[in-house]
Amino acid sequence: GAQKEAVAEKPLIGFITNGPYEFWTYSAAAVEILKKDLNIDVEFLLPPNGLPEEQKRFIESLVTRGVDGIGISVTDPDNVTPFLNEIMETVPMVMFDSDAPNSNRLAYVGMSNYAAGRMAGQAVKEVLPNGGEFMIIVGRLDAQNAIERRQGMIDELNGEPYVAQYPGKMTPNTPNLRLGGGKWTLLETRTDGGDQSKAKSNSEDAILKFPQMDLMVGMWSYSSPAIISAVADAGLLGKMKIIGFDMENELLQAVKDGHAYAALGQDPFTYAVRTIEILAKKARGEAVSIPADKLIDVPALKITAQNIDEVWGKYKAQLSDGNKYLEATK
Amino acid sequence: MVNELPEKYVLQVRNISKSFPGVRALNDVSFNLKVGETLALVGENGAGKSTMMKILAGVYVPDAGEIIIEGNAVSIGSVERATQFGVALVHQELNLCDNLSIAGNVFLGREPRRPHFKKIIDFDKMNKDAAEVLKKVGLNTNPSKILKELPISAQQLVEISKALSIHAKVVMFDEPTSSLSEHETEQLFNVIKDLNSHGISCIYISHRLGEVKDVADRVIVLRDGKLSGSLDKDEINRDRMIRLMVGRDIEKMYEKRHLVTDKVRLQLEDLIVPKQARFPVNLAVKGGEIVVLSGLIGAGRSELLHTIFGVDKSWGGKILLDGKEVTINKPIDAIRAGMVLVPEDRKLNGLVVNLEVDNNIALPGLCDNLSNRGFIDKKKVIELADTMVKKLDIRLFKTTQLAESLSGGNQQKVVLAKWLAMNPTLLLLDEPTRGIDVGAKAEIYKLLEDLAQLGVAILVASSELQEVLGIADRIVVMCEGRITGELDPASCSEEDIMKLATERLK
Amino acid sequence: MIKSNKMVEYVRSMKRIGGITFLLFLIILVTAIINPQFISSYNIRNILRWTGLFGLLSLGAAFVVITGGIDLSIGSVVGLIGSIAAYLMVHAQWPVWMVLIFIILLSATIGLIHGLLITKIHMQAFVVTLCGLFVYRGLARYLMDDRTQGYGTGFQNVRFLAGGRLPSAFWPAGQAPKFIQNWSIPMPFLLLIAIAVLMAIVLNKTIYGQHLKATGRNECASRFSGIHTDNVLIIAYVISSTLAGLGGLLFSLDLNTVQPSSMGNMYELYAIAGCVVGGVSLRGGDGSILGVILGTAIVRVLYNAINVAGVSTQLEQVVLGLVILIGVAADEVVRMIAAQRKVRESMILAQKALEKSKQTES
Amino acid sequence: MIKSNKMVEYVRSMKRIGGITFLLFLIILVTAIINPQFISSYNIRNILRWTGLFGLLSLGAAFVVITGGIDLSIGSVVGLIGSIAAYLMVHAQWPVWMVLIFIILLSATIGLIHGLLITKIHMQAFVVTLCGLFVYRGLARYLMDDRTQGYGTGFQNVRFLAGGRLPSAFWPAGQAPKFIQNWSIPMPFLLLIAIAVLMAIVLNKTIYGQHLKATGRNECASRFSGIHTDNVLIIAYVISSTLAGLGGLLFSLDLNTVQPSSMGNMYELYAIAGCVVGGVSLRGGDGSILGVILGTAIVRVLYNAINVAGVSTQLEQVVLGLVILIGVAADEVVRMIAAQRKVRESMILAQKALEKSKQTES
Ligand SMILES: Nc1ncnc2c1ncn2[C@@H]1O[C@H](COP(=O)(O)OP(=O)(O)OP(=O)(O)O)[C@@H](O)[C@H]1O
Ligand SMILES: Nc1ncnc2c1ncn2[C@@H]1O[C@H](COP(=O)(O)OP(=O)(O)OP(=O)(O)O)[C@@H](O)[C@H]1O
Ligand SMILES: [Mg+2]
Ligand SMILES: [Mg+2]
Repeated sequence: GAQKEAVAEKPLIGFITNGPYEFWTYSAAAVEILKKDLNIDVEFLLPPNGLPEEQKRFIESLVTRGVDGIGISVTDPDNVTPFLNEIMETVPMVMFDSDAPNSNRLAYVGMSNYAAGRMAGQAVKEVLPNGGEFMIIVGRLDAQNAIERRQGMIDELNGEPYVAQYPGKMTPNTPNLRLGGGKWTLLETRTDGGDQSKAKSNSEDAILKFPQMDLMVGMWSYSSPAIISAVADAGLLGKMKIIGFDMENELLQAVKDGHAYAALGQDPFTYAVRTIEILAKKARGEAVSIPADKLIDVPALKITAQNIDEVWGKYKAQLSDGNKYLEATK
Repeated sequence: MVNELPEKYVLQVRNISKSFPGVRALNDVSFNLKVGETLALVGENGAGKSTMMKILAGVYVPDAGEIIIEGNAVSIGSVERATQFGVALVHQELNLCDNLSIAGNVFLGREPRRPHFKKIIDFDKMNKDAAEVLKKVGLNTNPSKILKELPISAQQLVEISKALSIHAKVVMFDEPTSSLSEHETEQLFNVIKDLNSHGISCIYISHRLGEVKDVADRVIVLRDGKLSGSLDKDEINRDRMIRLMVGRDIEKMYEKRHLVTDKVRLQLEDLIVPKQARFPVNLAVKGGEIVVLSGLIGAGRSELLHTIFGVDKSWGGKILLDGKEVTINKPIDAIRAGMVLVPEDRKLNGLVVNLEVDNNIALPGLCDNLSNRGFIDKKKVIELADTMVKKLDIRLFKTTQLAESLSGGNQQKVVLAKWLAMNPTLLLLDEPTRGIDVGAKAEIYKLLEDLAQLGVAILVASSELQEVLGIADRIVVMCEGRITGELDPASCSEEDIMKLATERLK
Repeated sequence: MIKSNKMVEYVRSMKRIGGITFLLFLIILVTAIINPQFISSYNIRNILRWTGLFGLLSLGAAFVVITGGIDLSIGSVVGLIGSIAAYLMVHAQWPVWMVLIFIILLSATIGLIHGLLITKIHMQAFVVTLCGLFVYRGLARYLMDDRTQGYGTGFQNVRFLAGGRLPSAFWPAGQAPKFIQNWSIPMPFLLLIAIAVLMAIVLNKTIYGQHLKATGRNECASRFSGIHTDNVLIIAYVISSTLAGLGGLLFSLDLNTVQPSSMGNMYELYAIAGCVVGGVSLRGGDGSILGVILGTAIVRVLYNAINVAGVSTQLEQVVLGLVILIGVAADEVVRMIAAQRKVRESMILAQKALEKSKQTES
Repeated sequence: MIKSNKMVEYVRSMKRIGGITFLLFLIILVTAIINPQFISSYNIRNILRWTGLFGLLSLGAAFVVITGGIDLSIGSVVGLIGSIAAYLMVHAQWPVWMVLIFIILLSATIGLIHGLLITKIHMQAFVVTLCGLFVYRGLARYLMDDRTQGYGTGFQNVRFLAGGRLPSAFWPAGQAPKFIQNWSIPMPFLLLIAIAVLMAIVLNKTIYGQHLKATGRNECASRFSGIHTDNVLIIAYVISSTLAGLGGLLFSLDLNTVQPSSMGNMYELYAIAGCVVGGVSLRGGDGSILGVILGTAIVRVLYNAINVAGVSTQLEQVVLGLVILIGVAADEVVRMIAAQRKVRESMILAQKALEKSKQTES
């Protein structure tokens, strides 16, 4: 009884993220614009604890409501695929941010976290051209985006040939991983379970334990602000190199001030625009143009001191004045 | 009544009624209390005595009626206001905080304050004042000692000190002596007389009718929530009180019919009681014999019984039943061996107060004859409960009532019922008539008689000397965890018992 | 007399359950009006499945709560056992029956350890199971090396336990009549019902159940009554952990993905919330199995209703918290009012009796 | 006489604290041997700061635990107040003092609501604060629209509360003598000490403290003694929530960024763990402020030690759980053994006395 018979006047699209992170406020901004522009309803769902269980619950209630299409950032593609395929028998889906490549999805929008990780790896090469020691601070290591980002960095530093998609392996979290033939050392990957203050104390302890360390990498959005805070307390701002993921204000400010080397920014605003456009057209039975490989690339950005002003301005515009921004990019 | 001036009354109670869900606890009760007198309040279990006291102390609000203190109609309503009006109550059940010091308990809610910082407690003054009150009731311990370390009887003295320290105009005692022995009781009577001589009035509730005559100037009797009579000093006598309480005479409290067999049922050989009892105990109880353990507060009787019953594991020595050694690690072992214990503290150990009466009675026997392959036989449980309720004349509304809604004495009967239902061959009782009215007492003594006649061995710890002398075949006196002597009730006096009970080691 | 009494008691306990049932139907009604799809077979199926999964945890928690204790380790046990089960089947390739036996034994052992620490070393349940919460979570992460576990597309047989439905499963795939296909009951709910019936019998009809309730109300008196209170408590903790372990298995089979570091996080709170809403008193001694299931159902229905009614996910927790609060508070208030009314009635009776006796006197 | 007894009591309470202090120094010693950097001024500073921040939460929790209650909402209050504080200062641009007053009032109101529900509607603390845990978290997310809040580079004055140190702050930046710069004490720890002293006085010297302990142990007896137990309980919950709110402010100032959805998650468990390790009994009525601070310090030092000693990040929680467990269990076991030894000694003494008296008799 969950199927919709006729094409709806005002289609309902579900947009499910991988957690309640600020990152997704850019998508939320896009969603607000698209609702008006495309005359659709969008249910914007943020799993409170970022758990697969919550995503499953959301999908089920969307299906109950007769949803016309779902966009989702998949938390564990390998194992969730069968369930998603089942849903896709009646409801079309587009993956964004995190893909489920073996599912029957319409398309994948975004740049994989793996690719972003490879970009971060490049940044490490740039900031430590003669090699050095670094460590990673992250919330949970069994979260898909953490796995992919970390693996991307490792593979890049090891000089593996480039692939855009996560190849599905994971280097175990052992201390003192020698990368690039021993040029770089990943001292440790330390987790905090999503607790910001734990992230900060982990950073402090790392600074204490590894006085020779050159670089710290923050892998979740709150990780880099925690690192910056710890580095500032230790009086090492500008000395300790920092690379972070996502576009937290603290991190962007640090890049601007020269305290952090780079931020890897994805483009959640565009993720939402592309994902919802496809789903809305599909729901209205209109033609959609999707590349043969079903991959729609939305590149990530390496934000450094060179481009920070321009990029930050863009981000601010997305949030505050998204409409204009959208028109400008069209 | 008419020609007495109202000013002579410190307290007048007019037409008080009070109901609880399903019960009419008090029904139109009126009485007066003169300045400087001690009024005894007696009545059967559940007659409404405690309820009356709690109303005067501001714990309950009456449904109807009037309370007049020193000529002014007042509405009490809260404990604080009762204290302001000069009314203090020694509760029937202990109401103390065992994590505070003795002094802290005595002055709880009325702590002396520092002269300049009104929120700060003046501990020195509190300890000093407490020490004074404690001396009055004969508790010579350091008032800064934590209450937890005192035995229940000493805690009762603290509860009394608490009421005395209020410097009230009316001090009410709700069965203050139920866990006290003769020595402390006498001390308490001196305190009461001292209060009276200072113009302070007392209300005194007790089921030990013998005491009432010693302490009271006047007696009023409650029956089923109504006033059934009042006796002046010269009219006070046991039989009259009993008649007003129960509406009939009780012929004989004690009647020895049983014969002591020569089969030794329980034998303790060098039993070492853990915790404070410090000496190996040797004791034998024969079938059909009633042995009474006597002694002062904290003599270690309760602990001895607990050790025999396996509540505390003994640290050495042997327990022999019918000549065979038994190992008792847990109460269940004792129960299996045919032994039961009626504990002293019924609220804590005797009853699951918020469980129904029938389930309480059935609790120890569930594993044996009230179940079938692990499943409870509800019919048998109900039958058993009905039988026992009838047998012990437990006054209740229905057997599926929660035990806590019974009056103290009836709760005690439920404890007895639960254990007698086990048909024990050895019965251990710790203050079995604590808080029980005369009628019930007589019934319980009769029950013990019947059991003894059947050859059951009975070991009782009791602090009421009359009871000790009345029911015992043999009296064993303890002091500081040590048996100091044995006496024959036929040929000994109360003084003999007291002498052995105070034979302290230097 | 006995019969009528039984009736009265029955009605009284029903009244208590009645409140929750009313709340449940109120939520269902309101949501169904907002969105009729809420009572579609598809959605009801989902609700039943979730109720089944979380209900198992609540049932276990209920036994512990009835003893007056608490089990904060449930969520971590779910995570630990869930990941171990997947690991053993998929990576270690143990036969399914061996895995089942192993995880049951393992989770029972966890409960046994809790019970022993609580009874023999006299530690508080809160402390012991709080430590368990940390330890098992860490252990799950360590043993799995922080890797997500799952069954992929295999293990359809055992996954039937979580994803299957009856009676539609008796037909070859997809060939059951439409009606039966729509209204077949999910396995987790059937399992819940089976276990609940078993536990209701244990709680209400057996010696163990009576001992459990007595111990929960007054441990000391129970010990004096010859009850092995230690054993009673230990068994309760074993039951709780075992059901949590079973729940962990079912969750992992259902979700098909287990993140050792987060799966089951906070589930102990949901389990306890289910008990509390269902009328199990945290003071110990009181509780009914039916109540626990209804309580769990309320929490699950509420989650579903919030989503289906289109409330923002951010407000989800606010609504959940408020409904639990109001539900429990209403129960309390109703009971207070009822007690007051009863007192008033007996007061009136007493006054009447008084007047009567006065009349006869005069 | 009275004096010597005071001594005895003092020594006894010291013995209890002694156990934790010993545990604390053991952890410090072992870790310092593994990595001498552990006792560097930098690390000790960090430990003190964290102890200060978490200690505030534990102190508040302790008051509630002493009443025999529990406050599960602490973490959510930290998240709510932390994000509101940042939002008001940065986005709404309220003056700092107004924000301070507002958040203190807001968090006190939260505690007041808890207290009223618990005392007037007779709800259980566990239920009320569990609902609070859900509601405030959801509210924080809703009000902030899931956006991270932070102070950027501004607000150095108020951020001094969390990040400043004394006495080095009396010198112009960086000009304090090296020694003073190294060993200055972080503000959160100083705040903790100040509040702890205040609370120790309240608990041990004032009427309120006495009534708190009495109510925690035996509420009924306290009410019979004329104590307004309701007020006592309400104040305890107000204190707990207010300190949680203050903690939320300091955490947000220290981290400089607040994720409404996650900040403070599980902090209630850390707060209660700190109490429990510090010897506050969950049964109510017992507890010392010094113990709570030591207990919190143990948890923080342990976390730090695990990192510094190079234990794998996955085993962190295992170690934490086991140390808390062993710490509390050891305390229990030591007390059991001590009690037995004391009795044995008195047994021997008494037997000697008996023999003596027998000799004198004969
Ligand atoms: N809180 C209560 N709730 C319900 N019923 C009560 C309550 N307190 C007392 N009762 C009932 O009121 C009646 C009077 O009880 P009360 O305790 O005053 O008797 P009592 O005279 O003190 O008896 P005892 O000598 O056994 O202590 C009893 O029937 C008792 O069951
Ligand atoms: N005067 C006293 N003040 C405080 N404690 C005492 C006193 N005398 C003895 N004790 C303690 O009392 C304990 C024995 O209590 P127990 O309950 O076994 O005695 P009892 O003979 O049953 O007395 P009762 O039951 O009347 O209190 C011992 O621990 C002993 O140290
Ligand atoms: Mg009474
Ligand atoms: Mg005794």
